[in-house]
Amino acid sequence: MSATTADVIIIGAGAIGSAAAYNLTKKGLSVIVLERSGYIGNGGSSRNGGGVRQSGRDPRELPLAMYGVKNLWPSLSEELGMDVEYYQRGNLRLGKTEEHLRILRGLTQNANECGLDVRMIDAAEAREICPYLSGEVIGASWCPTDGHANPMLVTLAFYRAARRNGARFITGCEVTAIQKSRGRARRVVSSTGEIFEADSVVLVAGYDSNAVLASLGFFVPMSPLLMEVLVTEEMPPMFYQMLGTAMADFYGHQSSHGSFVFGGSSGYEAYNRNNGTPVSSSITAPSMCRAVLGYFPALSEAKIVRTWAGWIDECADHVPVIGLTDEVPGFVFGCAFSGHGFGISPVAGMLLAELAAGETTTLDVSAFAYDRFKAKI
Amino acid sequence: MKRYDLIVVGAGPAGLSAAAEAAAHGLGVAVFDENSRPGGQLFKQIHKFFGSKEHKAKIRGYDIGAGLLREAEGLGVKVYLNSPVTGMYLDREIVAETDGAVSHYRADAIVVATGASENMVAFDGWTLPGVMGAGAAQTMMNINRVRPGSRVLMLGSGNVGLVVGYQLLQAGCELAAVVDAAPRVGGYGVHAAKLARCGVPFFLSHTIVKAEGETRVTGVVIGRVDETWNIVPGTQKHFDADTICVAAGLSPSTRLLLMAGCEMYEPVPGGGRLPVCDEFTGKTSVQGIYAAGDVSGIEEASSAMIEGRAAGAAAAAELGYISGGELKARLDKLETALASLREGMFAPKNRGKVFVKTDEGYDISDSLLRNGYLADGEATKYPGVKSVAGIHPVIECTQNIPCNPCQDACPKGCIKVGTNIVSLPAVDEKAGCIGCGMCVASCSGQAVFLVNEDVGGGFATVTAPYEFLPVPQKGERGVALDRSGAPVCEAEIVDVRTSPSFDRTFLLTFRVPGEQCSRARFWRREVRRFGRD
Amino acid sequence: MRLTDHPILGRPDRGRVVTFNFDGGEMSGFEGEPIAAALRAAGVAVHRYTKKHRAPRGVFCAIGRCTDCVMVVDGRPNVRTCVTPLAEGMCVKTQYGAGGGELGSSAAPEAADGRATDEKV
Amino acid sequence: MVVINDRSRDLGPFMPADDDGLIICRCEEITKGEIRRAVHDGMFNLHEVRRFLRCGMGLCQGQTCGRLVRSIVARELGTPIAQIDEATARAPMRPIEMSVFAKEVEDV
Repeated sequence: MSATTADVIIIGAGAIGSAAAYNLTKKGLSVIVLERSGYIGNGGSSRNGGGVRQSGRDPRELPLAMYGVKNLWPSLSEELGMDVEYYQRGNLRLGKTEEHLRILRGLTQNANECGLDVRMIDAAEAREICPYLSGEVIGASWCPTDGHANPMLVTLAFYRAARRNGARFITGCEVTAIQKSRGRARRVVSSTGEIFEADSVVLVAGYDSNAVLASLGFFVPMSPLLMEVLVTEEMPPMFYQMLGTAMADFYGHQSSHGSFVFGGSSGYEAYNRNNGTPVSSSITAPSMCRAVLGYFPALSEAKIVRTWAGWIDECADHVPVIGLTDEVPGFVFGCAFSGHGFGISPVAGMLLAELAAGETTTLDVSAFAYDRFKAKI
Repeated sequence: MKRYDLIVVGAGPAGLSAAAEAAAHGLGVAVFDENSRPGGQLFKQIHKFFGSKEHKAKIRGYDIGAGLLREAEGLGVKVYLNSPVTGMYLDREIVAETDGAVSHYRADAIVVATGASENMVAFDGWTLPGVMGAGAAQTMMNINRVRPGSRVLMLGSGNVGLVVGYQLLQAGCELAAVVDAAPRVGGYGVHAAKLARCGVPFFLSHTIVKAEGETRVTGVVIGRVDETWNIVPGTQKHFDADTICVAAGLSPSTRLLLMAGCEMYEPVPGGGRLPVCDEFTGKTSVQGIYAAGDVSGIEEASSAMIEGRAAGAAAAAELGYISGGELKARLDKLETALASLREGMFAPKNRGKVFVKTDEGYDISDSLLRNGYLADGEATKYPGVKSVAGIHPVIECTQNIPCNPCQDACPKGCIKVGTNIVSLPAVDEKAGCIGCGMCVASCSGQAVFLVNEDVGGGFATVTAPYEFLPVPQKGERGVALDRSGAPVCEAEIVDVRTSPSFDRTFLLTFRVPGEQCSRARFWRREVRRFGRD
Repeated sequence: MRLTDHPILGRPDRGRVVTFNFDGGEMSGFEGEPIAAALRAAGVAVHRYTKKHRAPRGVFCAIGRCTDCVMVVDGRPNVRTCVTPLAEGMCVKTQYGAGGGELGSSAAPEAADGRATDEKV
Repeated sequence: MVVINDRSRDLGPFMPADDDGLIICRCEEITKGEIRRAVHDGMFNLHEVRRFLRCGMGLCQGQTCGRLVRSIVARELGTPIAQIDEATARAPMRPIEMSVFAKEVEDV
């Protein structure tokens, strides 16, 4: 591999880009990863709640999530040589009203139809699983095989392992265009005019993918949603389930370190303004605190030490775009993960690597094809 | 949402000045501070300020703070105490925590005056209880009124280290040493001299090797550093101490400015980011947001107060409360005052430069920079030190620092600084000194003495400023100490003066043998080697 | 360690004397002064022991920034004692690790199932 | 400042040093040696070192150690310190209880 040529170029060094790089290096392929920001995992990869969930997924996405939980997550720390703080302690999705339970039953039924073990439990059983629930909780859905991991460590672990295997990561390198050469996507041009060349190009750049896609004449219908996360001080070990609610007003977990990580919203995420960096809104963290304390009053004295915001690449139909296209051979889509990319990042990395390597994919990705977006009538 | 014309974050010298200035122009102003009392660092600063009259020179920090607070509150400024600002959001919105709840506020302009925080140096044992910031020690003794320890070693010879070191002595602590890895004293020589003549040793080109102790500091080992900052083998020295203070400089507390999206830059690599802003009004790259005081660059509180005024005036103009012409007139006046503080060898623009001569061409004392005191015989090189008959001031002020109260204090015109306040004071031996002592009490650096070289019987008298307890009594016998704190002779107190205009500085006059009058600069009660046989 | 007089600041103007509990023993201090000041006056230097190295820590910045002086106050861990005013009857405890407090000492099933000890790192 | 940073460039072997055991992040008890090793492991800036080791992610949020960590990272990389970005500033400026943050009141 010379300085600017490789078998595969990956644009975007988030969790999925780094996972793809790792998988490609394991296949013996040379990889260059180009990242616009100065940091590995600068986007949603280090700004999410860490859920490794199957429950609550779109049926199209569920096979990916289930494959990952069954085959990849349990051994990920060992595979990558560092602890990524994966906990398979189940997912509690909580309800306080009959209306909530109705929603939970619907989600449970969908999951069951796809073969996932999710069941409705009553308040007593929920409290047995997690004794800190408020008295207002009247029931929950329970998926025992769900869990969570530390997204920052997962991203850095894939990066570290890929780098050790020889993948060349370049940060601070903004890609402005992908160009075809001899009928394939081969050339990647940076803002400083540098040209990188490969046999395949994988684009995993979150919402910003559209700016690069334009150079190939592509557009993915997605919009940036600002989502926020808050982190508490280190708390004594309390519970390690992944948590959510029927109303999706917050989600989160307690980390290895002891801090709680909660994501959530104020309801105005689609309308937040952008001052160039994702800035947290003044009303979201208080809203999340009220939501969390409604379910976990024991956390009322937990001190928040940090909040952060990140953009979600929310797809028009809420599932990602993964795959090849006949229009431009050699080009691989990997974007619009819609805020649930982290839990499937090891799988997505595996699939993108298979696509880039010209292999048959382990799982069917046809549901995520780029050309699925059609006018409604 | 509650809305103010101007919100000021931080009730220190810059913040209160900005608030008072803006309120005087008619703005509705609120100030938020996380502390239970306003004033920022001013209430910890018990020394007299430098500068000139317009900078409130020779007034102690806490009195300046009290005055600013009265002024601001008199103008209707709302001061929110115990109210940390938790964040600054788009369009000049802040969220503040008060009484167990948060509230949202918006302002048409915001002055961020969040000050600075102490830098830390890591060394073996630096996490032990007893190692603390110099500012922490200052807070404990001057605000909480508790001694931080009994025997303290100070790391850092900048003004913070020197001033806090002196305050530790005033609080009754022992100061084991002042240690600095730099080869020269970083702060004002006059501050160093105050410590040295009390017997505090200076170890320049030294740093802490380790703090000793199991559950708290019991001792310190220091060692000399070479040019590459490594410890030279065999140079280690041990001190008994229960406290180590670290005065390693300050970093601007810029987090709110960062959160607001203000453009930043880093003038000194590794020194920390500063907001890109007008160096006078503090106007940042974000519309309506100003930075004033240390958060826009570390300077003295005197400068911070002027920057605060300028920011307050600029906000008033931005919001239409004063015209452009009025703003210009106001700023011109403030700018002149600020410019005079930003002159001299300690000016922000001269940071890191090594001066070997004063503006006037006098050599800077090497001994002062390495040991903290002028060597014997050196003082007479300077224009403030003259040998004349009768009582006269001796001004051991040998660096260009912005300060002139001595000139204003003398009713007889014996002392000339001139219009440039960083000039060295010169004594006019022809003007008739009456020995009133106003110059001695007015000198914020305690560098002025009254000397009468011949009071008869082969004796001389030296009058020195004294700010310790207990105050000696007339007739008490003790020893005179030289500039290094070494005893030079027996000395009897012949006069102790105090006056409201001296502002808690006592003037001790002690009698020494005539030949010692150029060396004796301090008095100590204990009679040791010079006890009567 | 208390300053009873000072050449510049004079005699301190203190609040009323209150009693509080420190690690099971009774102590007194002045109402409204930082908890850390009352402890310092009583000669207490160690506020907590850290989680990893069990190393002692005390007051470091004294302005609420560094969080080294945190203790368990009235059952709440991680209270910054340098900026928290002392009140009558407060219960102040040396903090060990993250403080545990009431939460950690209760028989939480997750804590009991070995989670606390199967930390990988 | 975003600079082009090739993460595969050779930093040379990790050289153990006498002061590797020195605590740098007081809150999370992270040592100088851990930080230096993290750099050799590819963590080329403050953000990644923080995420990798948790240094600067404790109760004080790196307000005490940030400057120290930055200089260690720069030295280990042999990079001018100006090229090592400081940490991002995030709310809240001081730790705040969830119950307090949850309670929004209108000041009148």
